[in-house]
Amino acid sequence: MSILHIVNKSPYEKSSLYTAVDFVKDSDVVLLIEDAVYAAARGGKAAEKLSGLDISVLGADLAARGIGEDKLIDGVSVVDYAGFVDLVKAKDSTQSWL
Amino acid sequence: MSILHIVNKSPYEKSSLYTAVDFVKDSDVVLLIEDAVYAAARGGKAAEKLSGLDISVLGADLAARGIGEDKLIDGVSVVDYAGFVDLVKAKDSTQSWL
Amino acid sequence: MKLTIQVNEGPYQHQAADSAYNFAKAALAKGHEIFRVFFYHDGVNNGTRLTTPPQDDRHAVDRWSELAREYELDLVLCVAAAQRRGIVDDGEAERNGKDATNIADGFRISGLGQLIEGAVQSDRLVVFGD
Amino acid sequence: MKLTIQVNEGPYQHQAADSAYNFAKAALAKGHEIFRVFFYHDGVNNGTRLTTPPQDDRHAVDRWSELAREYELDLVLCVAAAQRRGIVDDGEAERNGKDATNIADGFRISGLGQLIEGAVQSDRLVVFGD
Amino acid sequence: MSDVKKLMYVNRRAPYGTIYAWESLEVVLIGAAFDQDVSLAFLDDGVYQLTKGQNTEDTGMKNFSATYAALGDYEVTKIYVEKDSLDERGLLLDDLQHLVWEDEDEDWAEKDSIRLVSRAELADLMADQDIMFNF
Amino acid sequence: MSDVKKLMYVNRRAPYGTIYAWESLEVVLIGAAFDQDVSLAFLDDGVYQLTKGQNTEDTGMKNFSATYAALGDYEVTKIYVEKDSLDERGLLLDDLQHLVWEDEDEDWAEKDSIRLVSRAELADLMADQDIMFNF
Repeated sequence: MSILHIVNKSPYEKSSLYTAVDFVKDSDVVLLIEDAVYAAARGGKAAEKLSGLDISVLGADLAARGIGEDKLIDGVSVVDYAGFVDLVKAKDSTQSWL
Repeated sequence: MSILHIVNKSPYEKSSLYTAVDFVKDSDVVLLIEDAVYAAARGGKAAEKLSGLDISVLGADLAARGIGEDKLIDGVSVVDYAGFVDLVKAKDSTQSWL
Repeated sequence: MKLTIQVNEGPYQHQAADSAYNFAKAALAKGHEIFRVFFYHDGVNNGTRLTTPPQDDRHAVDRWSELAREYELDLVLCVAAAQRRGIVDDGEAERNGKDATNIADGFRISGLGQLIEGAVQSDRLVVFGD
Repeated sequence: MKLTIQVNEGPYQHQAADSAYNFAKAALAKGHEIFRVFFYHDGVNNGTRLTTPPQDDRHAVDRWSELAREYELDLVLCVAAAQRRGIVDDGEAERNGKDATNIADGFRISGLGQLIEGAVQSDRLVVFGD
Repeated sequence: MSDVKKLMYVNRRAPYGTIYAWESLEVVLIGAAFDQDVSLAFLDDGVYQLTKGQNTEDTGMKNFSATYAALGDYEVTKIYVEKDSLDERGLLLDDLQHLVWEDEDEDWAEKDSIRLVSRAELADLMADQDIMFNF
Repeated sequence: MSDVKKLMYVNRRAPYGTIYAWESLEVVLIGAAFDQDVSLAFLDDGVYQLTKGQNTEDTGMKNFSATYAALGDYEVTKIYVEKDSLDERGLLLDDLQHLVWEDEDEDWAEKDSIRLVSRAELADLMADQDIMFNF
C-alpha cells in the first residue's frame, strides 16, 4: 500500500524531514507544506535529501515564503489545496511527520 | 560580558543546541533543561558537541527522563532550580535558544 | 472519500490550524465528506468564542463555525485536552464548577473515542500539528 | 537580583510553562525580586481560570495565582496575544463585546510595553518557550 | 472480521518536554476498546518514552511512565522500537522498560511486547497500515 | 545616558509556520518607544523572515513582511544577518529586502540597515548586550 508522507517543518530547524525520507517507498509521495517547503529551494543544503523521491510542494506555502517556482529544485510538483486533497485520495494512507 | 546559554530542546529533534554552541565564549555557561538534557547522556551522538564547554544540567529534568548521574558525560555539573537561579545571577545576561 | 481531520495545535501560534482549515475547505469544495474534525492537544483552543484577532487578520475560530454551519460539520474538542486548557461548554461548566463557558458555535466537547471512531469510519485520517 | 520572566507557551502542552514556574519559585525562595512575569504568545493561556486538570496532576494556573498572592507578583498577559487566543478580563469583554471572561485570579492584561519595561528595569530577563 | 483495520500509533517525541507522549498514550488506552489490529511504533525521540527509572517529582509534572507497563493488559502487544534511534542516542534495549503481555492461547504465557526493528522493517510495517496516528 | 541599555532581538524562526516572527516584530515596534540601544539579529531560519516577495494570499494568513521596511522609521537601524545561515539555505543578500534608514546627522542620507556578519562577529555582539529577547 502507498503512503502520502506530509512534512511541515523546516529541515534546518527540525529533523522530521530527514527521518521521513528514510521511510519513503517507491509508490509513496512526499508532500511539503508550511515551513517544510524551504527544503525544496535550490541551493539549500536540505535539497539533496529529496533526490530520487516523488516530491510535491504546496504552492500557497511557497508563495507565502517568497519562493518563486523558478527557485525550486528540478522535478518537484507544485500543488494547491485541491491537489493536496487529491494526493490524500490517491494514496492508501497518510503519515504526518510532525 | 558573560552569557548563560539556556537550551531546552532535544539535539536529536531540533538544531538549537548545535547553533548555541557556536556562540559560546570562554566565560559562558551552557545550561541544559527540559528535553535538552538528553544531550549530556554518555554514548549519544550529541554528546561530542559539548566537549570543552562549561555545561550545567538541570537535575529535575534528568531524573524525570530516567537519566542517572552515572550516565552523564564527564565534567558536567548537575544543578537544581536554585542552582539555575544562581547561574542566572552569576552571568551578565541570558540567552534562551528556543 | 470520507475524511477525518485531526488538529493538534491552537490558532495563530502554529500554521497547522490554518492548514487544517484550508485543507478541509478544499476537500468539501471537491465534494468529499468530512466525517469529523477532531481537535486534540492545544488544538482545542480553536474552539473558543472569546477570540478577537486584529481586524485585518483572519478569524481562525469563526471560519470553522461558519464552515460547520454550511456543511453540517462535526467539530469535536477532546474533553481531556479541553479540561487541561480551559475550554468549557455548559455541561463541563456544571460538572467542574466553572462560572463561565467559552466554547464557540458549532463545536462540541466529547471523548477520545470520537477520534478513533472517526479514523476507523473514514477512508483517510489526516493529521495537522507542530 | 531583580528578574523579569517571559513565558511563551501555554500550560501542559510544553514544559516551558512548568520550568518558568519552578524557576520563579526558586528565585523567590532565595530572596530575589521578581519584577514581573510576562506571558506572551500562547503563554497567555496560563491565565485562564476555566482549567480543570486531572486531580492527580498539578494545577498549572492555580499555582501561579497562589504564588502571586504570596509574593504580590505582577503577572501580565500580553493584550494582543490574549485577544488572538481568547483570554478576556472585564475590560476586554466590554471593549470587544464578549459575553464572558476567563482570566484567572492574580493575572492582568496589558500591553507589550510591559515586557520591554520589565526587561529594562530588571537585572535579568529569563525567557521560557518552545 | 473485514471491518478490523490496522492502526499504528507513531511516537516520535520525548516525554515531558511536551505533552504529546502522554496525550497520545491516552488515545492508545481509549482505542484499545475498539477491537482493531493495534501496534505502537517508537522512533526518533519517541524511544525515550520507554526508558526505565523516570522520576518527575522535582519537576512537579505527572509521571505517566508506569502506564506503558499496563499496555499488555489492554491487549496492546505489538510495540516496535526502531533500532537506529536507540543507537544514535546511546541507548540499549536494557535501558527500556521490560514490557510484556500474557498469551491467552498459550496458557497465559508471558511474552515480550517490544520488538526491535530496523528502519527498513518499520517502513514495511507502516506500508501495511490502514491508519497511522501522529502526535 | 547611563540608563540606556543594549537590547538585542534574536530572531531564529521562519515566518508563517509559527507566529513567533510576527509577534516578536510587534515587540520591536513597541520597544522602539523606549529609547534604548536596539539591534536585531537574524540567524538560523530567522533569515527567512527578511526574504522578498512574500505573498500569503492563498494561505489566508496576514502578510507582515512589509513591516520590516518600516523599521528604519522607528529608528531601528542595526539589523545583523548571520552569513552562515544564509549560505546553508542557498540564500544571497539579494534575496532579502533592501532595508534602509535615513541618517539625521548626514542630511538624511539613506543608509543600509542590514549588516552581514559571521557567527564569530555575531557572538561578539551578543556578548556585548545587556538584554537579549528570544521568541
